[in-house]
Amino acid sequence: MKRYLLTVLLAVFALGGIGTYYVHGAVHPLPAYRIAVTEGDEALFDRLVVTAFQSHPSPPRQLEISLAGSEYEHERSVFDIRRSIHPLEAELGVHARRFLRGKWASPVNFYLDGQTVVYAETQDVPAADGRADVFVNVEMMDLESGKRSDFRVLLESGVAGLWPYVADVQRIGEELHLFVEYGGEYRVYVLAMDGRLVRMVQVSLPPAVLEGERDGSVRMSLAANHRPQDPKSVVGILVKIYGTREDGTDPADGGQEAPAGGTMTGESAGDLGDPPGLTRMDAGDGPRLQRIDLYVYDYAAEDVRPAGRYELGGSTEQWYNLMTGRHHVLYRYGENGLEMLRMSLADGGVERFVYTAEQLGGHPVRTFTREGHLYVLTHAGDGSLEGAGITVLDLDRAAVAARAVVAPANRAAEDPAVTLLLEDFALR
Amino acid sequence: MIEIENLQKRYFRKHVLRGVSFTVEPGLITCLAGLNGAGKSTILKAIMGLVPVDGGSIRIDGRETALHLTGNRGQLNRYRALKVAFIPDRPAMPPSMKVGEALRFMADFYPAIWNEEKARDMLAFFELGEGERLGSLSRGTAAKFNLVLGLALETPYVLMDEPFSGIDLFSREAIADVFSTGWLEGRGVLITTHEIREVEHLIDRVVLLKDGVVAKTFDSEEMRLAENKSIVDIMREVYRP
Amino acid sequence: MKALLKLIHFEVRRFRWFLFGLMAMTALYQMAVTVVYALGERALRMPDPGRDPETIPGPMSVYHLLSRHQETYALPVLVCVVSLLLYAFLIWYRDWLGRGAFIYRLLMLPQPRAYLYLSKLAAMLLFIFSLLSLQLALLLVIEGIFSAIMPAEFRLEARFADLVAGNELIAFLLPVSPKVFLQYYGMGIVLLLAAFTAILLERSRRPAGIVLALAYAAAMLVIPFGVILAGATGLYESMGLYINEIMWTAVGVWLAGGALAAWLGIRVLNKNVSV
Amino acid sequence: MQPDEGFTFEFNSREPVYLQVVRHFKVWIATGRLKAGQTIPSRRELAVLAKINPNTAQRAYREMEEQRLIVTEGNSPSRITGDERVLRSVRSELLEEAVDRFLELIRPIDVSTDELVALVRQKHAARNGGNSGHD
Repeated sequence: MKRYLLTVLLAVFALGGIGTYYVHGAVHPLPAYRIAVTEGDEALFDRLVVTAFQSHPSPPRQLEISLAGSEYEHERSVFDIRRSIHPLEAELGVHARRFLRGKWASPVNFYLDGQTVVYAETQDVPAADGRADVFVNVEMMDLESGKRSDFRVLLESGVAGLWPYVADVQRIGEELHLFVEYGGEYRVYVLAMDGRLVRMVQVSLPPAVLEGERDGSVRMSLAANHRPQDPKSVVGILVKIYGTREDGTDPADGGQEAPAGGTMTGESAGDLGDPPGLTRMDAGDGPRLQRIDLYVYDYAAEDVRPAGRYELGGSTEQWYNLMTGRHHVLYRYGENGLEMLRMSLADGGVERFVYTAEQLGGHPVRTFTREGHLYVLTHAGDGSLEGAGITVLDLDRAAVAARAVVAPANRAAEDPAVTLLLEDFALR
Repeated sequence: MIEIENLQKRYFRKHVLRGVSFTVEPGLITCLAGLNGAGKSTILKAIMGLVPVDGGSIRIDGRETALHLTGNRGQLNRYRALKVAFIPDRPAMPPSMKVGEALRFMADFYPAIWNEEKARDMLAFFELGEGERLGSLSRGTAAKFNLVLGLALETPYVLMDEPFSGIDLFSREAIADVFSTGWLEGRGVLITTHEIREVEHLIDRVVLLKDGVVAKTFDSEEMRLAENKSIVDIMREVYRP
Repeated sequence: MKALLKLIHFEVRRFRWFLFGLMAMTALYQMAVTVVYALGERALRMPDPGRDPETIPGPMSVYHLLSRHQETYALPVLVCVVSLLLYAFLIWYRDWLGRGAFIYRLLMLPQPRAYLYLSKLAAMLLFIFSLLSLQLALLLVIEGIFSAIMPAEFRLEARFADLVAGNELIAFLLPVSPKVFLQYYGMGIVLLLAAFTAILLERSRRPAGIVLALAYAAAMLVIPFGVILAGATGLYESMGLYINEIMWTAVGVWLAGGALAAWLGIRVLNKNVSV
Repeated sequence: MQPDEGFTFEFNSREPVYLQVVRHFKVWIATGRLKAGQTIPSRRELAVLAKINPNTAQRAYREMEEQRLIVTEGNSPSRITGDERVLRSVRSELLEEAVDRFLELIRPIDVSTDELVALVRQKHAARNGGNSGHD
């Protein structure tokens, strides 16, 4: 061995140094955290991941915190490319992988009723003159047997400059109803189960709405759905009205009466003052949102009807919305808390709820909605763990469903000099 | 016995060896002669597995060693190295090494067949010092040292590639003297040279290469006895059109 | 096995002065600049009646010193990295192209030629890891120098992980997570194997071998990195692959690439390489 | 038998080297430089001395043994034979061989035996000076 002293010493030096480094690292870990559920159902946080920055006096390090604990950005595998898993994978059971392979992740293209899953996706086939034929590819599977069938139907031919896409899929009896966004308007294609196009229903909104959309004073969008793949009877259409037209007429009224019960009933869970300074964005310059009319397309009636109206009085804030089943919800949030308007789909009545930062457990930083729940990420604003957590609101009950906090998971995280800034959160 | 059979080698487009066959017998000094570029060195390198050949077979004491006919296994190299010592036309050692270091290298890597005593004898015979760097040796001295590295290995066969080329008269004489010594006795020697006169009294057999094949193989003493011709006479007959 | 150790030792000895040179250069340079910078920072904080106390900077840790002078501290590391990258090629070519034509001797040694391949690989890894180890030791030295120069009242403590994080290049070379370290250097070894194999391919078919070697090298760069990049761009999702499938594909491609490189390299060394 | 004693070998390249070695030995025997019973170098030493390959030295010794010029008993070194008849025949053989070659050379020149003998006597006397006649 003595002859190889140089090599042996070099190897000992190399491995010893690097080994000591990692052993030291294991003995003195970086601060670690976890999500601790303090109230409500832990399952609501199952796939929740909070992104945060931890810093000492020294460099900020990005990390992700979940129920299982925290993982630093720099600990992530080189091969880990972190894409979300398909939201429907769990629901489709044993045949999920085979059926989902190669399909868009968006659940709006799916219909799922416990027996069958249907997937529909438009496909443009360009023709020589720059126009395109629009087909829809439909694939179905029996959840029990895994038996699959598929067909392809020509929806429109010779279409120019449009990108029609499927926004909702329903199966009603022996018919498939495809709600398609078709260049600023909506159409429903009704297909027989054997792949025949039975009929097309034009979703007819008042002409004033369409006109307003053309001149920019009105914007249309589909209401967000908490479970787009579920069977449903209606599709919500939001008509956002910004100011009035030059001739003074209401751009979107279309001569219809305001829906019954369209007045706002205040029911504050807390008081933010009026108007509550919630908005995180700089108010002022953006277009002023006067009101939102909610229309619903009814699959059974194959017709559209107004469902209610939110009066927003020239709001410049960012509003988020969600259909929850019996309700449609509109909400915004800011440093001080969260304001929520809830419309009953039955009668169009609107209730207002306000949650202060105190009630939420901290200042809201981010929100998202999922499955009839509104998730609010809160923090203290000063990098401490005080107030850092997630509050989940049940939108139908308009009540706090669950609450979790970001808690230290090792000694290093309890060091008061360590700060943690919550950045964002999402379900994986 | 080293049996070369139907050896083929192409370099790019040039067909250098077109089916060369001959044998190297134990105890005999065989000289591989040919004009420049006839592929003499290539044959020696091929025997050592230093260049792949395109066809043919190379058997060393019965075992096939041609790279293209043998598997991807490591034992072959050892077998070959213990059977055959190759003395290339330069020492094939880093120039920064000292003579003594190079000897230690050989002793270290060939523990089974390195004859330290022989190496010392040859070093004394050639009057070489251990402290000199290989890079600073003259060509003649380097060639002598090269011989030491190869011949101190107790192998049944020795291959020498142009041991006399480009060196001074006295070094050539000293190297030629090696052929008279016991250092080569009993071993099968294959030597290439284009300075045949240097060794014509020393070699037992001659293999003449021409146009990529063996033009003539003969025993030099038999040839003198039977036809009263010198090696050079035969070479003239073969190579003069 | 003993023969392999001998060969490794031989390769280490051949490079030792250059390695010690790199080590000495890195050590002296980083220590010297630390002295200069630390003295400068101390001077800024010393009470001076002529200066407004408002302008006196607050306390600092050695992390700040390192992160403020990124390029300065990275320079010798970069020199080491580039030297070793070049030597990965030189470790073979010096034997072929050097005056001694040492490759004759190496190929003839009475051992499997695979040992040559492995010894050069092991020697390269020893050089890499000993330089990394030296850098770790130097960070401690730097901290010591800083602590010795900077009075305690101006000094903040720093965790060792932060010292490493202070310089981006050093942080990259010595990732905090051992898992990532293994992945980086695992990939590095695969690339090193690929480089070795490309060199041997070039050496086995002259003059056409260079084309073969370049084609091989290109494939070995494009395919393994392509798998990762394509994963990051979401290409696989449109192909219908799931995340863990993509991950295992990438891991598989890298492992297969490394295995193929080693197998091909040793095979070429055994059967095709030409002096 | 050492090199400084003047035992040098010179070879031409058209005759077998081993036969040339044998001839060298015969000359030294005929001229008395090698005496009956004298030990001669081993094959190895001869190879070094003559700068020939040991195989050739071996062959020369075998040839000399066959011609009974040398004898080897067991492991002891070879020596020049003590057999006077053999030694004498060496001398006459060399002479005859030389004369044969001489005659072969002059055959193209048309010369009578008497003229030849006279010329030989004259040249021989001139070379050997006053010693002629005392042998």
